[in-house]
Amino acid sequence: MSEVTFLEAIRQGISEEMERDSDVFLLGEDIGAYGGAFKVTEGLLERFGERRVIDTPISEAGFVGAAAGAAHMGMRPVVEMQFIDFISCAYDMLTNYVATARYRAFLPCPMVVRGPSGGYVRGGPFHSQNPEAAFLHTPGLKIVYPSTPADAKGLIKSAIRDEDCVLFFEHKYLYRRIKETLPAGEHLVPIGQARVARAGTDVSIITYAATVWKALEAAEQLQQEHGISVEVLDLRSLLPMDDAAIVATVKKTNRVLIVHEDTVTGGIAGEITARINDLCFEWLDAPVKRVAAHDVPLPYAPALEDFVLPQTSDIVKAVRWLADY
Amino acid sequence: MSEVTFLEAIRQGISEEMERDSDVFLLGEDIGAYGGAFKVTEGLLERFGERRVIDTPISEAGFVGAAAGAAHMGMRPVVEMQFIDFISCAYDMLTNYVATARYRAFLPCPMVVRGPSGGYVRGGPFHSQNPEAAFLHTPGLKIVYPSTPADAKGLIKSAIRDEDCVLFFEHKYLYRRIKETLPAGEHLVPIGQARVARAGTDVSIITYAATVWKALEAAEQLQQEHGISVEVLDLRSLLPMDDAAIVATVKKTNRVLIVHEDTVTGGIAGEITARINDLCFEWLDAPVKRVAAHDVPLPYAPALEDFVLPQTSDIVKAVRWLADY
Amino acid sequence: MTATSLPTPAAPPAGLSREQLLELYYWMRLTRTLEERLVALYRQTKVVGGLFRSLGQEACAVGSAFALRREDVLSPLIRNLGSMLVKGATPVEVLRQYMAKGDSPTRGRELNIHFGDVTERNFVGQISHLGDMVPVMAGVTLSFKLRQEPRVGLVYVGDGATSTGAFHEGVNLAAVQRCPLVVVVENNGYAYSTPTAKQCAAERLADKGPGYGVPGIRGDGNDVLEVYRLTQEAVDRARQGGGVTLLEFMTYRRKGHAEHDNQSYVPAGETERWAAENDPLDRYVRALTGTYGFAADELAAIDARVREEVDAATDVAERSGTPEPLDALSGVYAEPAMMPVQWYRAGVRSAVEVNERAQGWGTYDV
Amino acid sequence: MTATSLPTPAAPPAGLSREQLLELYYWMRLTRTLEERLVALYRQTKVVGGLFRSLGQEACAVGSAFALRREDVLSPLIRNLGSMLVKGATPVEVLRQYMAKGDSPTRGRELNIHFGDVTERNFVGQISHLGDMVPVMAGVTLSFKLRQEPRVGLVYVGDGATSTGAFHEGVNLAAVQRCPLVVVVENNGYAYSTPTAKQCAAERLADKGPGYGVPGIRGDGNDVLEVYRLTQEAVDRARQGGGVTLLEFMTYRRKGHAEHDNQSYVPAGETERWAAENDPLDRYVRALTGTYGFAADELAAIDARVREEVDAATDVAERSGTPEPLDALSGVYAEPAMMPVQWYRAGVRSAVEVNERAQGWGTYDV
Ligand SMILES: Cc1ncc(C[n+]2csc(CCOP(=O)(O)OP(=O)(O)O)c2C)c(N)n1
Ligand SMILES: Cc1ncc(C[n+]2csc(CCOP(=O)(O)OP(=O)(O)O)c2C)c(N)n1
Ligand SMILES: [Mg+2]
Ligand SMILES: [Mg+2]
Repeated sequence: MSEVTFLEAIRQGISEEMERDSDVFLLGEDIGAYGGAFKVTEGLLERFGERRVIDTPISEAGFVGAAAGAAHMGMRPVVEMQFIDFISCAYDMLTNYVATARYRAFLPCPMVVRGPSGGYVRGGPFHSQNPEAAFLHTPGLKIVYPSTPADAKGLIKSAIRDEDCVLFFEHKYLYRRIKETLPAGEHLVPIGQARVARAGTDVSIITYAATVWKALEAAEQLQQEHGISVEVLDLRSLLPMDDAAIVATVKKTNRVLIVHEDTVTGGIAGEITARINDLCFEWLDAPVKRVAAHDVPLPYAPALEDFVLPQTSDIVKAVRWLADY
Repeated sequence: MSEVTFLEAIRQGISEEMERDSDVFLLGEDIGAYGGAFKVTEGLLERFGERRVIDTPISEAGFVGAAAGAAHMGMRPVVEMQFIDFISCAYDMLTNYVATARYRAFLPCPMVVRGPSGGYVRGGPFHSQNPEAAFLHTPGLKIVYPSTPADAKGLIKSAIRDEDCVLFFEHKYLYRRIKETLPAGEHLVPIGQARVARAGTDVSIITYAATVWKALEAAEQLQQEHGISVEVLDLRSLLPMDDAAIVATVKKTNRVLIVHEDTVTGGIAGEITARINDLCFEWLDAPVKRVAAHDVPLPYAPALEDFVLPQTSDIVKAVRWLADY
Repeated sequence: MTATSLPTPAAPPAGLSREQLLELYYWMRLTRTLEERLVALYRQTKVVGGLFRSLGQEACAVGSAFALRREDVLSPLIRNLGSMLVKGATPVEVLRQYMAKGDSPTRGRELNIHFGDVTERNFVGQISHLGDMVPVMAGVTLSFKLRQEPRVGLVYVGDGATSTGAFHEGVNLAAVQRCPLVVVVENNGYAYSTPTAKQCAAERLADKGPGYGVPGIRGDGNDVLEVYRLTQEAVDRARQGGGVTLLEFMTYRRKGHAEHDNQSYVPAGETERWAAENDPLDRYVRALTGTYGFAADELAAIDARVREEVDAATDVAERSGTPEPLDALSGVYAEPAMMPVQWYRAGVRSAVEVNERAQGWGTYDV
Repeated sequence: MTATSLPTPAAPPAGLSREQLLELYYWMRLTRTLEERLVALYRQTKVVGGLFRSLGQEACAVGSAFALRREDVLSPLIRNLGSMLVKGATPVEVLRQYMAKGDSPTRGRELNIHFGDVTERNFVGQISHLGDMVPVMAGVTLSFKLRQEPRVGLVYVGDGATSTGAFHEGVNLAAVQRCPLVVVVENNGYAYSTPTAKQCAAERLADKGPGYGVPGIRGDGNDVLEVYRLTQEAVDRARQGGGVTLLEFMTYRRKGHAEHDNQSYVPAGETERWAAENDPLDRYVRALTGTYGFAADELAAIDARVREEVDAATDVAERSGTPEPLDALSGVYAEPAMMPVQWYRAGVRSAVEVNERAQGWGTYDV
């Protein structure tokens, strides 16, 4: 079997689920004839028709709410945000209406909200965001943020089958840069399980999405140049979070670096640190440290974006600091 | 001088600033003739006239955006959310437009968004929210959440004078329950400084807003019944956060409990824990623990709300656990 | 605003039987009597939280909901107690909700009439955030269109809620998709304390229709038969594939926004005038006993029946117990079924057990 | 959509001098020539990020902005390069922005024409989230009303952006407050790949006006003089306290949404037809040389001047350097002026310094 890109893997996952279940349909801006701003849904209109691939007006709150209504009636909508940055326009609808539907009114709300997220692509402050932390304190939502094609396919399929609303973030930097051969046959990855992307013994890096690749790059350098053995844990799911996997890696290396692309203040690293403290404080031989974006809106010029975002060299330095500790 | 309520202190702060600076004006739903759902702006229409106390349509994104536009032109708008739960409707406008205005376009945006927040009042899932965590990873915003009338007055005045956008959360449980005599004359409290609400030596409780009072209640019980000396740190400002004050109390007691009313997962306690790890890990003699709401939408029935939210007895138990550690 | 002068009753809309004319009266009377009972319970502090009245708006709520079939889906707001009763909500459910009982439709999770049932009776539980139900109902009715089911949806919004972005996005999306949706704007003159003129510069909210490419029709919201007729036409149009209709019904909120509101902002005499000249029940009684020749005691019999039903429902609801605390953690997700109990609720742990989750984690043993 | 057949030029609006007629031509030509230069730079990969064209929409941008005074505030979108030039933005600024230079108006923080100046030239830096500028401009113009300044605001939205809740809330708020605001809807037939008919079921977007209680007027967006005249009338009305006007200008987006877009979704021949029959510059040239009797070489002289200006601006802009990395941390707040540098950027620390912030904290020493 030939290699497929991260983007193609998502498309495969969506179209397999559309084949399997006629209640699955797509809503979003320019996803039909145009195939979406990044072409994730390319070919799906031709394959499944206008009833199942619906171009919407520019109304994120409108079509997220509409997805919820359709979901109540037994459909399984998959909503595309043209860029995930625009999910902020549906923040009320997602956190107040969708997230609470089952709890307050026993309304099933199986739906997926997906879209291209993340930086390193000179997208500027409004086409580079990582909104996961804004939804972390919203019980009723699930959050998935994969880093490999296989996980992207397996998780989008699980997200579409999930009985609740799943926010599915697709890092656009990975869309065409990351390729792999996918497992043959039906491939599902359960929501809520992390993945050890690289095994190691000295320091653990807990991360997700694009920075998984930077962590792996750093881990290789650290092994080669400094003889430091790094374990990289790819969370894959952020809500629910895989506490068991976090505890396991902490107990193994006793030193933890959390890496993410969102700003350091208020990013998800805080929650992870709190859980580590709560669950395995005694196993820590060093403070849990963070490598994340500087606390500014993400600027557009390459020199500025590169400075603001976490880089492989930053991870290398931080891990060495932890190893020396 | 006689005692004033938390609510009256806020009203005093707003009207003093309106007296002082004719560019200060108010926008919100039912804040004029009606004086606001909680009567915070009562009397201000009569005093300052229709030009400066403006009733808006039900359009949170609309009037937050309008406040920003007026702020660009040199005005100092103070926006009321009828309940802070509705700030979610302005999430895009606040995080994308307002927060970035100075950075991306050198547009000054001095404005305040204030409103009644918090639970313990049988308000149900949509009239009890604590939205602070959703704005914590948004550089460009400031977040204030006071617990005493003096701080409420001093901080609303500082917020109105601040050159950037300040989110000012007013816990509705405190509005009429908490009274004190305010400092005479001009009273300002700087944004970004925490306050030691009670000094102690054995365990530190870091908290803010309504749970400050539960922490103080617990501290008294713990002193009386268990001889445990608790220090209570009232953060007051959440963004920026007072790292120095946090480090000082940790180094003093070496045991920390973080208490807040928002859900435990994704609440601000995570960020605080990460900072403690980062800044004074070696001073910790026990894991940083959290007492916060259970991870559910806040239910309405008293029996359910009381179960979900943190109570004084929970704080007592958690502190004893830490003291025994 | 001034009360419109008393109109003469409209002719009975085609297809309404005499039984149905009495049914409409029954629902309006039940709405009013049940609300009066709620006021009594509120004064006895048995109602937890606020109480929202629809006094004077019963015709608008009942007449519009009466145009729907059982399989059609209705999305009510706080003034739509009458609509929910027509759609099958029971007085016992409403009373239990207001009293936060454990066996209320939401098991004490949500307030007042924030509850629904989309499996049998087909009305959706609303949330507080105004406007949000419009996109939701656009999606409910989009599903009818996609599945080619001959079902229709009806969503209410107040004059105030028409100012929300969600209203705009929802109506526009439904219109462009030609969803079978009827949007009913209940223009009752106020949004909390804000008069409609401060909400929108348009004299007629119905004028918003053409901007979405849909018909915008205004009717007398205190004439139950006109409300029924106009809604029925819109429902038929929707069912036949004609898409969205925007209906504006003129009515008046005679009580405050909620019971605590003293209406200080209302011009003197305004509510009294509406009560005296334009009460929807009085008007309908006159129509029934006048134009349609019903005997006064036919209506009196209904009044008596309603009183009995409300008494009986109150007895039942008052006997219900409070919710079981632990239930607060169930049903956030399909999976996991329960959220964990916080560690300290499992009791204080000794230093021995330090730094592992307390044994009681995930169970409630305080 | 089909191109409208070639109209005859309108009479020169009252108060336009012959110099001003030429000025309009100059701005339209400058817009087109500058964009052509940007395309060249884009192909040379000197433009960082996407390139957005307004080819065929120059009349709409230039004619409307020309109706404003210097003290009036304009809020442009990505198709409004022409509007910004009229309002005082310079080609050098635009070129530096697109090339992400350190001395660009946003110092490399924002893309393309996302920049502004509210201190002298009075145009506001836009954000990407569509619709958001409408409430902002409602507030800008509300401040004019509150301070009784005789200033007006003009905000652009595309056909697609009219579907956003922000557009609705902003127009409604401005209308009910009678803010001196002109809302210009540039209906160019598409929102990215989505035709206007899939965006809104109304045949005329101008029909949204009455729903807000404001005039809704449609005009020919490719006739610069009609655009100017209709905008001028709306601006005058606003300045005289007449409140909001909603203008819909019909135009056509001849290029893709951005340079990367191949327009596969556009019906064959459509763009060609608009180019051949309804190019705003061609039409205006015919009007100037025809109706208004200008000599061809008067226009040729302007073309030459424009070419020189764009050449000169390109030389200047290309010489600009890239931004200083550390500047990325400045100016998020007035106070503090700088955000802290992350600890690991201060270099690797030895175990000795463990557990306190690295010495270099707050300074950049890598
Ligand atoms: C988005 C939002 N903002 C504010 C509120 C607070 N609020 C609750 S009811 C109300 C007035 C509603 O007026 P209207 O829509 O006319 O309905 P009515 O009460 O008159 O039936 C307001 C402002 C809300 N529920 N949602
Ligand atoms: C809220 C929001 N949703 C989606 C987008 C992505 N987007 C950028 S431009 C565009 C199309 C805009 O169409 P229109 O408003 O007609 O303007 P035009 O490009 O035609 O001038 C879209 C969907 C956005 N910028 N903002
Ligand atoms: Mg109303
Ligand atoms: Mg367009």
